[in-house]
Amino acid sequence: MARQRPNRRDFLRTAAVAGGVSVFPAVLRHRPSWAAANTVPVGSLLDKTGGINIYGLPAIAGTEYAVAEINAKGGLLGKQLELIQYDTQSDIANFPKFAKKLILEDQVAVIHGGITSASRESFRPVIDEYKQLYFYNIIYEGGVCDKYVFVTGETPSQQMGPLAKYALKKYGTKAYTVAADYNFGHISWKWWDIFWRNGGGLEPVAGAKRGQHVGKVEFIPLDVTDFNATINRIQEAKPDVLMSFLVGGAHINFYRQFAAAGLKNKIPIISTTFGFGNEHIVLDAKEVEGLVACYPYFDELDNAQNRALKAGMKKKMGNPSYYIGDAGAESYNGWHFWAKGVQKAGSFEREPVTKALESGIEWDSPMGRVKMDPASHHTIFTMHLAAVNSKRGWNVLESFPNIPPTETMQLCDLIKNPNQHTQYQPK
Amino acid sequence: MRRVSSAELLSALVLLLPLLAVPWAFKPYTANVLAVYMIYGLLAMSLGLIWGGAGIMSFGQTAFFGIGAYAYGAIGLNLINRTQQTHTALLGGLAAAALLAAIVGYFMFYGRISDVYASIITMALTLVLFAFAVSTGGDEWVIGVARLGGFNGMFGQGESSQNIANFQIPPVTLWLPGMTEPFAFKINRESAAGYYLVLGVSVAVYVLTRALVRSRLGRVAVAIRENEPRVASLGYDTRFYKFALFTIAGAIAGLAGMLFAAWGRFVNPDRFGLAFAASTVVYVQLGGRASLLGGFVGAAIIGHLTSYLAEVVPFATIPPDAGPWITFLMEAGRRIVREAPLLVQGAVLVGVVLVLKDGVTPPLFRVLARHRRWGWWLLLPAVLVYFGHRVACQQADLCVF
Amino acid sequence: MPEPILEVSGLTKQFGGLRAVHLDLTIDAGELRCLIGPNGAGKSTFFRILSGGMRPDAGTVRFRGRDITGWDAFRVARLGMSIKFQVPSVLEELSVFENLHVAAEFRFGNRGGRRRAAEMLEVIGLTERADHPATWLSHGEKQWLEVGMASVGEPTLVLLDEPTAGMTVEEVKKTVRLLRRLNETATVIVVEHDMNFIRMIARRVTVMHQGEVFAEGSMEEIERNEGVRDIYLGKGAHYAVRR
Amino acid sequence: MSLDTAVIMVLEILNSITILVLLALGLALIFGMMRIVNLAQGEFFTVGAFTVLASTRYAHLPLWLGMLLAPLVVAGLGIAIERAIIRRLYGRPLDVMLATWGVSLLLIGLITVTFGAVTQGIPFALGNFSVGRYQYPEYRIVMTTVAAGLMLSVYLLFRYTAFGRRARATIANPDMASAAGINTPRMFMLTFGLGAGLAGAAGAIMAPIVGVVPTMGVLYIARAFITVVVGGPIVLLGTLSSASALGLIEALISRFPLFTIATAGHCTPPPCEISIGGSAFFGQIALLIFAILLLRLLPQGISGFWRQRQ
Repeated sequence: MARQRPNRRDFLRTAAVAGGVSVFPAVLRHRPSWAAANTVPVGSLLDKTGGINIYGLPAIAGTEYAVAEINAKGGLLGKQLELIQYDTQSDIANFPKFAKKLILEDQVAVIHGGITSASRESFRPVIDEYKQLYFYNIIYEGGVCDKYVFVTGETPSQQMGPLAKYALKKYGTKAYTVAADYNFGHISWKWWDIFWRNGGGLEPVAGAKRGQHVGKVEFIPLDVTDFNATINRIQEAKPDVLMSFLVGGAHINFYRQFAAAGLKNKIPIISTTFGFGNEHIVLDAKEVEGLVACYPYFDELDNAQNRALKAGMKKKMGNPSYYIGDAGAESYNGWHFWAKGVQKAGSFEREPVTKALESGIEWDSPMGRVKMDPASHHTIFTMHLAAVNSKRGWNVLESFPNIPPTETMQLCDLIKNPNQHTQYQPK
Repeated sequence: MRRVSSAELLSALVLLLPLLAVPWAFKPYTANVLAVYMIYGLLAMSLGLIWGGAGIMSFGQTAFFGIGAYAYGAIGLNLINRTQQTHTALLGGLAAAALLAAIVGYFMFYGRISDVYASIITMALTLVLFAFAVSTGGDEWVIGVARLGGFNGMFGQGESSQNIANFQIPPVTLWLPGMTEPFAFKINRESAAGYYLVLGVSVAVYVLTRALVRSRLGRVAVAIRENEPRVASLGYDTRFYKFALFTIAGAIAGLAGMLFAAWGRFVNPDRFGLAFAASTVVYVQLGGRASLLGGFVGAAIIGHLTSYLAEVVPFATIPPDAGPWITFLMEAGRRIVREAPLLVQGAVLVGVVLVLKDGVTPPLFRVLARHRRWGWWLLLPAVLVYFGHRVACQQADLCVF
Repeated sequence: MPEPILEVSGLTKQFGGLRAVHLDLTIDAGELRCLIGPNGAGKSTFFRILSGGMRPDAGTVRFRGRDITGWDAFRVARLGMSIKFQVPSVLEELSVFENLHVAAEFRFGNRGGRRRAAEMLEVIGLTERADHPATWLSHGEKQWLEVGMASVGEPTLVLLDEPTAGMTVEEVKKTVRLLRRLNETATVIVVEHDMNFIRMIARRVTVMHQGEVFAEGSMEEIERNEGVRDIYLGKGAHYAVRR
Repeated sequence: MSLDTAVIMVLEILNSITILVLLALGLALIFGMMRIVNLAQGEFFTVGAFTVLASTRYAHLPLWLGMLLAPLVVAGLGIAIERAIIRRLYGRPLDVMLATWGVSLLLIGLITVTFGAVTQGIPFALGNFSVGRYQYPEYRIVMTTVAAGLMLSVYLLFRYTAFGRRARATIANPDMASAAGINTPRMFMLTFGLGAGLAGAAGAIMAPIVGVVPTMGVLYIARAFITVVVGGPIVLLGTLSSASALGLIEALISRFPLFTIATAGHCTPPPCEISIGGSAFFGQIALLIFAILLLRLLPQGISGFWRQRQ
């Protein structure tokens, strides 16, 4: 900011004290390079390498497929998309760095990406500082309420409502919870506490049984691999059902060790995270068969859009048994949501696109009908409850159309109060 | 007192002039990245100081870096809204890092733990801190309004604001008497103040450390590296010298950590992790531990290389009609490039130990010193012309090429 | 009547079942004492205990009237005792001048240390090699540098472990001159095998055998002593002959 | 505490000790005999696990055969690395440390290139048994047995074979040993191979209960080192005693909360307090802190302390 300098002496003192030049002329031009060109740069930040790439690789596949599909159909507003991807290498420090690069150097029209909540929160300030349109396309703990951010992943209430109702009906009222020890696990636990004790809703559900907790919730660091003591504590507590918010490669061992202790048929498991990192493919069917999860997308879903997506992805990956997964499908959906916003707005600029998306865009995706909620910038899904089958896949048990991200919607209204850049947590 | 030689003046000019011009010559991203390289360079220099200086190989220099960053963050978050400055946080971060280094140093050197044992203890230290920091995700881990935040890193809690920026670690904010507005750490389109702060601190710390190495403390430290019993028999309490140098190095690492926290406005447990510890050692090893500049050179080379690899990772897909051998080779090549940062670091560690014991900086400097006439007449003008043109092109659209 | 500067009583060090050192010894201020004895007699172990590099199992060492048993090396050095190790242990990567500077700086500070170091360079005759790394020096030159380092801090007692090992006759003569000069200001204890050298410098000789004081006296007395000849000179005669 | 809880407690402690012994044995051998710190040991462990994975999943060999194969493969790898790199660096302990660290990073990278970064599993068949209210997997008992068996074999190898005698002579005094006609470089090479093989065996045995992933060695390497350093110079005795002490501390602190500290956060459900002890995290922290304190008191490690006392 080239402010008026009070006087020369003052300036010199400031400069001397600050150890350098503290004011810098705003000579650098800021002009989107896509104003005139035939292509539009768009950015994606996903972990192609490192520990998080079990989620990153499917998301990258979904991203590349969606952008190629849009370009094949003639691009957007007559321009081809130029996809710029940086590998964030599962290192959180890379997110703000590459976000700045995408914004300042590449001047992209939109950024998609971020996987862990930690990575998202690390560069959301950059997004806000530069008022950059950003899509977060993955399951998370809910509550992000930010004018510049759109979320196409599911949130706790979308998963936990159906799961809680199912578990209360089928298994019983006593639950034990294990969760990954970072903000996803902690915030998920807070929502789960509310949903479980209310019988499957944010407010007490009329006529439903009320859940209760046995034992103390256990937060497990992401690098723990030996769950012996945890499994013994679960046995001590004797729950009717076990809720798992475990995340990542190391935590996969939990399910195996749980089965090895002979508990698989004694204590059923429900989870909002299982399967998301392809756990059901890594593990043996007999170790986790019957585990119940709830997602908006399973490869097993049968509809025209999904059949087309599956065929196309298998061809692209050169693997006839390629598994798209929730992460892949949500990235795919995220790009299409953005494309629909751009088409409706007739512009790549942030404000018109935001307005268009806030008009309530709705379409038939491979997941089924999805709709962008204008006030919260979150997605309303058809949710599917499914159990792991004996062939390393899922059997869809039940579908629930039009499930809103209630916990975020009740707190966040970006139409009424647009100057919000925060993340709400349960009280 | 030694006079500054012509070769030293030349290298200072060749290094400093471009660095000073960077915010004017490139888009702000370049200044952002260079600032991180300099911050990592400071950290690496602190390792070089005790490793090259006194022969103490500290795997856990990152512990002091992280502690500095966390302490700065915790104090800054608590005080910024009350006092509008971060002076206390800066002092607190420096004190925390120095104190931790002093405790560990006292424990090791007065306990006569040295050589590989010292390396393993410092490694254990940084891993303890990593395990600790990762496990503080719960709501109960809070210092005033600063949540430690576990795996996510530190953030503030409070009801007062709707803006995430107010929950973040504050940038370095200095408000000294006589200033009409505070100095704020920023590197963006409007201001490069943060960049110049990092550059200024790096140069200042480098100069001070260089003086330190040439002082009695530095001379005795080198003597200890060569032959500790001999130095003790000359009447020096070698434990104290190692302790003092270790503490100073810890404080420098803490300073780098604070700058890092202010740069990214966040700090997370990865700063204590083994991978970061490894890269710090790689920086020093590659740059050369005999030279204080080595850490900076190593950090810049590796930083640029990994960044480059992350950017050029071939995201291209293999054509479905390619033959099996082509597919195999392409897939193999793609996977190797994908893992390249790790492979490069590993190769540097093995290669430098086996082949290039002094790292790259001393040979580079020797070449420059030997051919300093060419340097004065060719290198310096070339640098001036290139950066002059960049500045003219960026600032006034006077691009010739 | 000269004061005793070093009093050693009942000093014992065991390695496993082997008793390496077990002795009583008194050195007067201003002496130049030679310590001889066959290999394994415990001379080097004795030096290491004196200079604080090793803790004795029993017994006391009094130096300048203070009990220094079990002190750390640097404290012993500060009280005025310095040592030249058996294996040359100069600071290899440092220059010759820096070696002396580090040794002198402790007593005389930076400036004073520089002056003393320069003077010492003259004394040991290495002025022309001042800027060379110590590792470039010849074996004899390293020995002189070490003697220089041991004496530049103006100690009251200097321990020299085999200062002439590996030297030519000319070099030995120069070393003798060095020692004489050193002895003008400090008490000196020398461990040596070279009998010619000892004859040149010694006034009083102590013979050690199996960790104990076997005999003590002037060089003539020692050479006349039958027992000494049996344990040492007989066996060690080849040293004298070889040189 | 009821009887079944007490039995489970003992089994948990035994399990902690077993894992530490498995991790540390090979490392202790290399450190104890060659005085070098091998930072690639964690990746030897990883390669062992991947050998089992590759042989069962891709070559369709039975699990036990894969587990027998793993130590051999890793021993071969160890010998190759010793010949190519470490041999040139004897007498430079810090450089060995750095070079093996580089080898470690290279191995992680190469394994990832070959197998991908995805966690993979090796299913196994053994069942479990009941202890009162609890069920406990049999495989963990098998692991303890194998760990004991490995220690016993190493003991017998060093006590009663010609190789063992030469190896002990080489540890005691390498110069003397080579003067007596022992080929010391060859002894070092074989020792390194043996230490690597033991790590491979550990990786193979632990593969079924942990996820097999290229970075798995990193999770264990620090604990292995702490165990070795605390154990001190006598390989078997030191490893066993330090694994026992550290495993006991880790298992106990993991299980029992010690005390709580109240803080000012917003917790669900309240009150907001930090519970010290009673989780895996505090178990690991306690292990590390205990190890550091012990090293301050006994710089030579536990077995070094015993040796001095004698």
